[in-house]
Amino acid sequence: MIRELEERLKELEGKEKNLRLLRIKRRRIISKYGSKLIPYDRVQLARHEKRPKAKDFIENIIVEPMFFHGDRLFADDKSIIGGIGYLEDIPVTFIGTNKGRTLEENVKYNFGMPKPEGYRKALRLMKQAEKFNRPIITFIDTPGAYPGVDAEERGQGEAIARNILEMSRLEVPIISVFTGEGGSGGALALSVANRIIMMENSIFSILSPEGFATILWRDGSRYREATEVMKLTSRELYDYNIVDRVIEEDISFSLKDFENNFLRLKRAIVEELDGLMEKTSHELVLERQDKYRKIGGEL
Amino acid sequence: MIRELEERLKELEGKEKNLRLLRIKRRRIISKYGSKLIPYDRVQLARHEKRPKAKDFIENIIVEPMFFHGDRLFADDKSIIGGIGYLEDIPVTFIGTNKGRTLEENVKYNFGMPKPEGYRKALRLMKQAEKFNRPIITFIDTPGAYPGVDAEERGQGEAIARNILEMSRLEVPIISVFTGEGGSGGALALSVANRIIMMENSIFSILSPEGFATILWRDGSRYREATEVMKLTSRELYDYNIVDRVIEEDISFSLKDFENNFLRLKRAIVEELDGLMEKTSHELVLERQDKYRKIGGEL
Amino acid sequence: MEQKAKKGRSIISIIKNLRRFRKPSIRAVVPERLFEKCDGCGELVSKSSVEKRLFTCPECDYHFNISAKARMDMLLDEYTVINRLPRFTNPIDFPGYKVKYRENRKKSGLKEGILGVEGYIEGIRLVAVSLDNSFFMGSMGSYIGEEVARAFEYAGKRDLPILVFSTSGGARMQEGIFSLMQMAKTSIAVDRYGETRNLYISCMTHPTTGGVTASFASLGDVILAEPGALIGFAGARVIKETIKGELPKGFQRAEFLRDRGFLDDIVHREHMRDYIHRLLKLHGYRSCRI
Amino acid sequence: MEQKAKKGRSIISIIKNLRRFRKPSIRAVVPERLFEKCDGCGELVSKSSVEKRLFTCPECDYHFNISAKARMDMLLDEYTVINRLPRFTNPIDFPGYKVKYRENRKKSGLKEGILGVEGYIEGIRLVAVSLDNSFFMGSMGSYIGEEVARAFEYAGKRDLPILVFSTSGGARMQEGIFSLMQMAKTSIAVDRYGETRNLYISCMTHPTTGGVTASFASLGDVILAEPGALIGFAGARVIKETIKGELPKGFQRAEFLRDRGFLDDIVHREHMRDYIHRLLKLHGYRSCRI
Ligand SMILES: [Zn+2]
Ligand SMILES: [Zn+2]
Repeated sequence: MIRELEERLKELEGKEKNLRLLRIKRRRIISKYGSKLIPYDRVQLARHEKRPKAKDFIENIIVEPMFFHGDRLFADDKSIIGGIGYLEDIPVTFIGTNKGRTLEENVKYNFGMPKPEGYRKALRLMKQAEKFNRPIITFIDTPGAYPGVDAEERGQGEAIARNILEMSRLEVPIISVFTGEGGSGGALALSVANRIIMMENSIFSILSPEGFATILWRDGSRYREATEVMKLTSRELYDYNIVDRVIEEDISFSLKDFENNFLRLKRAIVEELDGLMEKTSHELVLERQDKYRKIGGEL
Repeated sequence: MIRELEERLKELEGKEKNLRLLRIKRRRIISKYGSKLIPYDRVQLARHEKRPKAKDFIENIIVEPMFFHGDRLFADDKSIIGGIGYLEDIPVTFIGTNKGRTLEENVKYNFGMPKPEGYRKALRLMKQAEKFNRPIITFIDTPGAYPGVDAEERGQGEAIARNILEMSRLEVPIISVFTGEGGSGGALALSVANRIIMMENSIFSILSPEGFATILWRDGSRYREATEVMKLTSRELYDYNIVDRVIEEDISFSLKDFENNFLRLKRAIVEELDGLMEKTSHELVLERQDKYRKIGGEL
Repeated sequence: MEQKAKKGRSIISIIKNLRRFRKPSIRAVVPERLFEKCDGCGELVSKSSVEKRLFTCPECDYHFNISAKARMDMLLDEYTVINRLPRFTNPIDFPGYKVKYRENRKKSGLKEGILGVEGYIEGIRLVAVSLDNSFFMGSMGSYIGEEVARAFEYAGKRDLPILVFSTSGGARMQEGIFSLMQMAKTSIAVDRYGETRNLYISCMTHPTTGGVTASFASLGDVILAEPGALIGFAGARVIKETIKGELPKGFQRAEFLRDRGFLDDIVHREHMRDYIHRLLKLHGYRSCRI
Repeated sequence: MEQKAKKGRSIISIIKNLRRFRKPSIRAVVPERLFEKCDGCGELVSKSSVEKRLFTCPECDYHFNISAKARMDMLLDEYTVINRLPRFTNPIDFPGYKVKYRENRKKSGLKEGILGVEGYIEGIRLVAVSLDNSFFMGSMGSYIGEEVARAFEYAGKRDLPILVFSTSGGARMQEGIFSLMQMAKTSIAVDRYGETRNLYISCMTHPTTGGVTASFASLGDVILAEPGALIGFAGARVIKETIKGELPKGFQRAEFLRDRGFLDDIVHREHMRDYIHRLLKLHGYRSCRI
């Protein structure tokens, strides 16, 4: 349906030259489609090549970002970007998974799939945030951790586990934003947070729908079916109390049209951060750990 | 002179079949040579292939050693061995640089030259010692850190610097024993300790005499001359207050003949440790850091 | 099934007489035959010799798959189950989960894929946990995550060391995001336990993959593995697809991981008890018996 | 020479008029000629254009070697020297050290290979230190180690950020073990400074090697480098001997180190002041001027 929507919008743009009318008609079409989106459509939106990537989110929300490199151990994993900048006037550490828009970019950024050095780079930046008492904002858009020989060799499992543990005990506020795809332990390793915010059309799941279908039904092509049962949309996860906040989205296929979405997200982050910054470091750790401690504990 | 001494001892062993007499004659020869040793001889003794290696020291001083592997990041560097065991009845963490006796062993252990993963392995074990409040004993016998492409790629400088800093702040007693060669930053990265003990015929220097001669005089063959001016023997370093204790050695060319040396060393470690274990963790860190803070500070 | 002896959900049943258990401890070795083909070397080996060597092959040291209960039986002097009874829950209302769950119970004779106990090794009191891959491949659903976390809390509260044997196919897909979150829950339990400065020994057994590798199993103070165990995060099939090529020899095996720095040691099953015992003593734990 | 203005060893001389200094700031660019051959690209470039670009090549961005004083002059609004006057010591009585030391003083016009100052960047107060490789190749003897440590203590005591530019051939051989121990001394100073939670920015410039790389220079909260700077622990010659082969392209260059995870960023000299300024602000340091 997403492709259909895109085509209808493109068609409209070709026909309607009156800008005001165009805007109105666009909105009408989008709202018609928007009310009918099924999880499969959301997955397509979350992964859409024209959807802003984590770097776009960072540049639209963080003022004067300075990007830092390296894990100080092995490499600078280009699938993880991070550094420091201002959220309004508060210095924060930001971390994002880096997806490209073109194939070339994606090869460079490894399709947003971090290797152990990526998680260790993120952890290094987070530890530094803690030293300087800076809140941490993570922007997540990743199919998951890279499933490759070298990643296994350098301890993908250890790196993810270490990040989860260390993130859980950081004495600064952590807010995680799911901007697109949030897949598997690779997403979790960057999102053990005090607040989890999902963009309406982002997803968060135990595995990619393709992987899920392959494992459960030994048939990756049934991934569309998987999206229906996985409960991977923001609304579903909000209802499960996994996610604290969902940011309503204007459906858009360009950075420009995403402006209102950025604005809403920024407002939400600031609001959440204001609340978190009133807490002591002890409270921040305790609440964060307790939250995860309780998930799925009812018997 | 060391080769001459060795030959005379071998000759004696061939001739003298009376064991008691042999022992007496041996001692006489050794003491004759021992009183005339120049630094160059000590370097030869420190590096002698028949001299017990760090592993021998560990196995003769630590009871029931359990050896652990890996830095949990990249590799298990075989030039570093470490684990836990008892010093008398005190559980301790031990760490040693691993030199081989044969060429084959030396290739396997990289001639006792650690790569970054070796220093990180040592640091991991030391951090764990701190968690469980175990004293740390390091046994050093290394030409230095490995000067290779891969070691540089993985941050030899960072790894050494990190170890120095982290060792300086560990809240448990640290005793370092120089058993053979102690070369350069590679030795320092394992010896930021509360007490430094040197075996009489071990050395500790800014660089190997060969490297020293090459850098200063652009002529590595002048290394014998270098040993005269470098002040690398245990006695000289003791006089400079760099080293806290020198363990008198019976000159020996076999593990068996080293027994008394091990015994003296063990007694010294136990004695030093007894004193250190009465200190608070704060005192341990403060004294350790202060000691290094003061070296070469007089103007 | 271990919970059969229990009177109620929160009552701990002290089991001193191990003969009470009726289920067979070992599944890999079919009990009817005298000889068994070894999966490691392909040789026919006598069942009794395998059993005597704690279910390892006398020819090639292959470590046969064993149940959580067999693990405890061979390792501990005596023990008490501390798990709560599992109750089926379907957190994301996954179609067919209940049926599958029932099938797994029937097939394995287990109520869930984990056994947590309090017990003794040479008189030293400890908490021991083992996953059991005959139930749902040892996949970590909410129950397993919860029981792992509770075991760490149980041990921490009592200042006991904890020993965890993992074997897992990863996350339990049918529990979706709730399964994923068990990685965080269990890792946090490890962190909090760590604050008590007690010893956590993790032992990875064949196979340990996915979310279990990427959480508590990789966070031990000491990390051990059984020889030849497959240990990794991503599955071999996925990796092959990604790199479009063959995997290196020995890839993701215990020996491979040790050389790459992720295991403290590889311990043969026959030496495990002694090894653990030495570790416990070195960490200051003493026998309660006089 | 910076210390000329001082009245006594422990008196800090406030230098507001930079013209007071008579020594030339830049050595790489011979002042007599109008054009200079660039070591980077080999082109003849005009001295004035190089100077305008803070001694970087307009053709290839090669960063010319500059003195510690030139570094401070281009970076800081104004500054005060905080070093003590060096006095020659020969801790291991090394033959010929005094003569060599005198030669180095004469050749470089410097008293030692380090300049430590307190100053301002856009009104933000900070401590800045730079090694100077025209004196004994910037090798770290006891004096340099001591002054580095004191600079960290000075900054820590006053809650000031610290910025250290390193360039060094490594240890000062003539001071033997005492030189080696400066690695520990300076690293410990970084650790103690870190306890005050102030910001340490390390910037590695061409070349930074040996004991300086393996101590304070690698321990910055933020680690920067100038483009093309050679940074490493072991010397290229030693490595070539060890591996008995050629070194990979770009080996031990700043860009190489960044890709391997050891640098936060590579910053062009022309952007350095702005970059540092932004870093300082982001770490909560404010201008003292209103
Ligand atoms: Zn077999
Ligand atoms: Zn040029």
